[in-house]
Amino acid sequence: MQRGEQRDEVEMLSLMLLIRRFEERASQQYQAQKVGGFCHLYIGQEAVVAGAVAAVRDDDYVITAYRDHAHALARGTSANACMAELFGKETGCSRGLGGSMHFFDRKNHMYGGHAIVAAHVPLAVGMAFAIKYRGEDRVTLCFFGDGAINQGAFHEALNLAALYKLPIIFICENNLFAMGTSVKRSTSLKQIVDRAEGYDIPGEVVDGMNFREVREKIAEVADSIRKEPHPAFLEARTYRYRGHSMSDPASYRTKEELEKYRLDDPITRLRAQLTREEKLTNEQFDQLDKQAKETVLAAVKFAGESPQPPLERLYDYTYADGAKP
Amino acid sequence: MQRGEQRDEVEMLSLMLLIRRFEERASQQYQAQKVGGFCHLYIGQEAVVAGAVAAVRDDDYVITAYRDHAHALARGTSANACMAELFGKETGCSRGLGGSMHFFDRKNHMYGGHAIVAAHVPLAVGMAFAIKYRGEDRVTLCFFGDGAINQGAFHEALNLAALYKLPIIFICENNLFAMGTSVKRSTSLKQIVDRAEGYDIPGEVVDGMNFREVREKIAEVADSIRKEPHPAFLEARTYRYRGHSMSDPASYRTKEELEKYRLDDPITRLRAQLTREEKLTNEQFDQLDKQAKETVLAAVKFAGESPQPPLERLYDYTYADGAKP
Amino acid sequence: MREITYRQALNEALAEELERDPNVFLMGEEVAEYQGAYKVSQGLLQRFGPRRIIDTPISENGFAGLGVGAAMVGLRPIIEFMTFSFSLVAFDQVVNNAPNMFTMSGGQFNIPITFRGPNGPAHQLGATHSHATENFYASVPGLKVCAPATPRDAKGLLKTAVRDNNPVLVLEAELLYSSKGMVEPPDEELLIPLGKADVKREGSDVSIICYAQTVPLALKVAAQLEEEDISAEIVDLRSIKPLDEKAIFDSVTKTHRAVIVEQDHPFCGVGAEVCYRIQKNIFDALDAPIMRVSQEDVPMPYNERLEKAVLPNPDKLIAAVKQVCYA
Amino acid sequence: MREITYRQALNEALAEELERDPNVFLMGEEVAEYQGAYKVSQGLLQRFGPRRIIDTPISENGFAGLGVGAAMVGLRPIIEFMTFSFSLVAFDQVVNNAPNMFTMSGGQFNIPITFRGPNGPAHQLGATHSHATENFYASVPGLKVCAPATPRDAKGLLKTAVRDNNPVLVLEAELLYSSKGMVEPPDEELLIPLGKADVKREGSDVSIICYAQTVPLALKVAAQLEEEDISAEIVDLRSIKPLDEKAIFDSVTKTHRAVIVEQDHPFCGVGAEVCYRIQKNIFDALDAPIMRVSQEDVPMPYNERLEKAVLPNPDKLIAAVKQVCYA
Ligand SMILES: Cc1ncc(C[n+]2csc(CCOP(=O)(O)OP(=O)(O)O)c2C)c(N)n1
Ligand SMILES: Cc1ncc(C[n+]2csc(CCOP(=O)(O)OP(=O)(O)O)c2C)c(N)n1
Ligand SMILES: [Mg+2]
Ligand SMILES: [Mg+2]
Repeated sequence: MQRGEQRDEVEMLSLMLLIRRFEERASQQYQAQKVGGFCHLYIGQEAVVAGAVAAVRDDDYVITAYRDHAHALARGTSANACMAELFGKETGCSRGLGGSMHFFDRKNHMYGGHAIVAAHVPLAVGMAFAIKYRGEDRVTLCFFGDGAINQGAFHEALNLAALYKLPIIFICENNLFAMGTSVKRSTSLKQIVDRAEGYDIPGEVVDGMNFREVREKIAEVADSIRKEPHPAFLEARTYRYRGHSMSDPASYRTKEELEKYRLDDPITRLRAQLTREEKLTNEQFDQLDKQAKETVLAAVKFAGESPQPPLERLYDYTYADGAKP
Repeated sequence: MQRGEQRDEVEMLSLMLLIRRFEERASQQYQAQKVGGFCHLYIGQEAVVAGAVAAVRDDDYVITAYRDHAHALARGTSANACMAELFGKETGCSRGLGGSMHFFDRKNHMYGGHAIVAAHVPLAVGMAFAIKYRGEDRVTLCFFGDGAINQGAFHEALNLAALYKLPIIFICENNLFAMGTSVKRSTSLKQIVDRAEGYDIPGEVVDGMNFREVREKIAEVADSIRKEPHPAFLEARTYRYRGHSMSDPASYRTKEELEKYRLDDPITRLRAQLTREEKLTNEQFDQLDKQAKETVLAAVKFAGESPQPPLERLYDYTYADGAKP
Repeated sequence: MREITYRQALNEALAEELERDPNVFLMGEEVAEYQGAYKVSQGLLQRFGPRRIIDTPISENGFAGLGVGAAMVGLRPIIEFMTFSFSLVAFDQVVNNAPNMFTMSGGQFNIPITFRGPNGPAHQLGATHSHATENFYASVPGLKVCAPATPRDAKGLLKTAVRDNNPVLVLEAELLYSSKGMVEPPDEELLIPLGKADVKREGSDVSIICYAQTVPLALKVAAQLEEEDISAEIVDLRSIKPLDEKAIFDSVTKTHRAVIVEQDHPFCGVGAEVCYRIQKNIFDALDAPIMRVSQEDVPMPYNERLEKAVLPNPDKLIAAVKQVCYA
Repeated sequence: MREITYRQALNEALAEELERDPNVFLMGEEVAEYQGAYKVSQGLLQRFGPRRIIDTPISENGFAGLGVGAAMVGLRPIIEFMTFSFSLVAFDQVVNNAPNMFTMSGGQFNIPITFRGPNGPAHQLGATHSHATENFYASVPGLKVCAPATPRDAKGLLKTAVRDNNPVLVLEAELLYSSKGMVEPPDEELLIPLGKADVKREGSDVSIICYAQTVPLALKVAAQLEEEDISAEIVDLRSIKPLDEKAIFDSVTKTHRAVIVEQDHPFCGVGAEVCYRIQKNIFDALDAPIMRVSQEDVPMPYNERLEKAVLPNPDKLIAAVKQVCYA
């Protein structure tokens, strides 16, 4: 993939399609009990991560919470490695040891996949610290949910980032719910972005259903950060179409609310923009979608056929030096 | 003591004198090794706690951090019980089991004395929760330092208080330093009170060297809270004349800075106000001071002569039901 | 007696204690409107209202501390951790404020709080979500810790915990929520004392000491061992702290052999403490070294086969039993 | 060799590792401008500058996590907890992120981080400030834990910890900061491997197993016992995890008797684990039950006399030794 803002929008549309189709298959494979543990789908939120990675360099740092399949795919982790991870296979992006909530891909600068709410936010600040320590011009993108902003770890991390002026963009994917808790019931703030004021961090709201808006905003902020390191906060307003995890029927919200957001679908929207601008025909779109579906189907096959991590290596991933406890 | 705003200012001046003289003696007794552990003096900050308790009822809840001698004295814990606690004696306000950092006095609604920075802030919110749960019109006063605002516990507690609309006043005693760390080096906020915005909690700054200003502001806020429960945040700007604890030479600040604040001394200031208004003569003041000194000297004697907590009771304070581990 | 699930038993315990004492309230993530992440609090919001069944933001340290503060002024909070893996972000409140307050205040403030929620590895949740926290918490002076294995024990211990005047942790067995067992009818008060183990099966050749998720495992193994003429006595600790030394010593004095099977990590695990106490107090009764079966000492892998290899299982337990029986 | 203090030894270790590797940095509360709350980092800010010696706000969970994140991208952080009592607010980062990352990422991200600071009861600091955290942390898979007792061990272990590619906790003995001991000259590289115990005194009648603050105590007691014709061997664990089983077994196989004296809480303490391993592996070598001397199982009182009663002391240790020696 190309770098920065030049990234081809059609390419990014296919990424969003890949994410969507991947998630649909993941859901199906979960139901078929090929996938274990918890599994959180990103469907509906694709424009956030696609817009963000489209705006930054491949060597910038990306880290997120447990709703992480999309972030790995967006960074370039193959659908094969992602699906194999869900299947717990040795060929998975975390060798089958991490599972859905713990996708890692060092090569592609994807730093996880973290399942304790907000516990990765300090890690992100540490990565940004390292950037500044080394005098690099990278940026750290730290994604988290609306539920994460009430954790102590979030707070301490934001204060540290502001104090040390670290190159990091905090991206709150506000999908209105933390499990069954509407954001209105988790904080009395009128908008999440206002919390950034309490740290003297500049904050903005973006429409998380709009790929272009996300990309432009992140590009602008990243640019400013590269010139002079500082933290920034973005509240991306978005929506998840599915339940919190596979076991959640999402009965805490109305069908109407869901339908309202579906009408604003990020894929449909980018597609319409590109079609309007004559950069994409219907046939081309169908072709992209077909490709995405095929890639994902192939991934399911790959995952199914891949070997399990060997039992003999059970003790090999506890200490980096192979020390035995 | 009387209630609320009617509290006699001369009486409050003697309280401030008592605190000052108590701390001076505590320091001396610490040097004489009658007092063990850590010992944090409040000298310079007297107007904050005096102003606060003068503005509220005796049955309101008070809780603070480890710099807590003054808060106990202000609530009505006797100098005897306070000094005996420092001496680790059975007659101490925590039976000699708590020490300087853990003064408790249930009868006088003093809920500690807590030594893990900010860990008492959630407790305070729980006390405020109980007030609302029972439909009472009490208020919780939660004191903490400028260093506490960067802890996760502080953050979670403030968000909960705002969300549940609890009757609590968060009083940040901003004495400019957390140990050797100037507040400028612990947060990039221009003023601490701005942090309250991130929770949608109304915040104000008061001159913590001015008894009357503190009292008026707290009275006003407490009044509003009693009518309709809600949290409020006050940043009281103050200064500690001594080092962080007995072992700190405080070489991180200049003599000039200290002298500047000494000129603004809260006791001198209230005395001057009262003298100007002809409510206090020099003789009366000297008499009050003499009384304070005598009270404290008597407390030293009392503490010295008091018995130690009995060895046989070592296991009696682990479980309330006397269960043995 | 009637058959109900472990989940239902906990639900009844909560409802009964909420009914009995207006100072009792339940607070935690998704306990109210969502009816509990694991549905343990199903129906309680409807019955007791939002004043007493309270949803929280994701702020474990904050609301654990809120509970301790509320307890200082006389309420009796029940704090649910969605799982005890998430209690680790609230560790300071649970280990510093709750159990130390009574001592530090010279006996003025006892903390009648119950912390509860699922504990121990469930199924393929990975390293951060599979914590068995019992040895952490049991190590802390001033806390009481129980870990029921059956619906009856779950109900009786939870009710006792709520009435206890100290901080008590009720570590529920996530994998047993849907398991069934016989429990007294709802109109019969069921209280099971803390600190009392329960011999779930009598035997004469070896004592298998277990709790929570390892109890069904031990019972299953005992049946298998029976076929090989090894008679295993199953001692369910139920309470980790206080520990029922007498029940343990009685059993081991009879069988002369002990295996501890536990769901936590091996290093400084509950079994280590049990072993220390046995050998210290009834050394001469032992005919063989005490063995433990616990987790392997590695972070929990997601892969199902590896996860199984990390956890205690029948084969490991049988091997340990045979080793102590020199069979 | 020259005589320096434990504090100075740690200071040298830090300076040498900062000098050696530009990826090493030191972060914590008051480590820079204040020169360390306990002066362990004295002079380092002046020598290495504010880029590498970094003061933090009071945000243990935040900066512990910052360290883990920095380690993910190749730095080698040394994180100072002002005391390990304050690490409890950072518990989640230390037990979930640092040790699980290597497993969860399928071996992609090891975390070369050192957490260090004073640990264990000091003097009259009360219940919240007197934590001995070694059993908590040693229980967690993926962490390494050491607890040096002498200046030489402190220097050598801390340097090794910084070079280790895993998260290592160096639990310093607060009460020993000013104690002195012989250490190699600064131009001689001193590395002491993790996982190796050290026999601090040879003996034949009983093995006293100890670490950190209990080592001087044990040595003192050994001298006293000598007068009563009991020859005690003093095994200083130095590392809690990995545990040097061989050194322990060798000693106990020789003496046939063991007492563990530890500074932590008794329930699931380090001594429980050591005891389990001994009786499991060399049961027949034991002529008496293993005894432990640890803290009493109560929150630490402030009062000096009561505090002394809670802590291990010579009388308790002598009594335990005599009991295992049937003397
Ligand atoms: C500390 C902690 N508490 C609770 C949980 C359980 N939990 C997992 S996800 C979640 C909701 C998070 O919501 P949000 O941050 O909005 O992210 P989203 O799921 O919407 O992407 C909760 C409560 C957890 N993983 N960690
Ligand atoms: C969690 C935690 N970290 C560190 C400490 C050590 N410590 C005690 S007081 C203090 C400074 C607190 O400063 P501030 O909040 O401004 O209160 P002040 O001492 O000025 O009254 C520190 C770092 C502690 N007690 N708890
Ligand atoms: Mg959300
Ligand atoms: Mg301060």
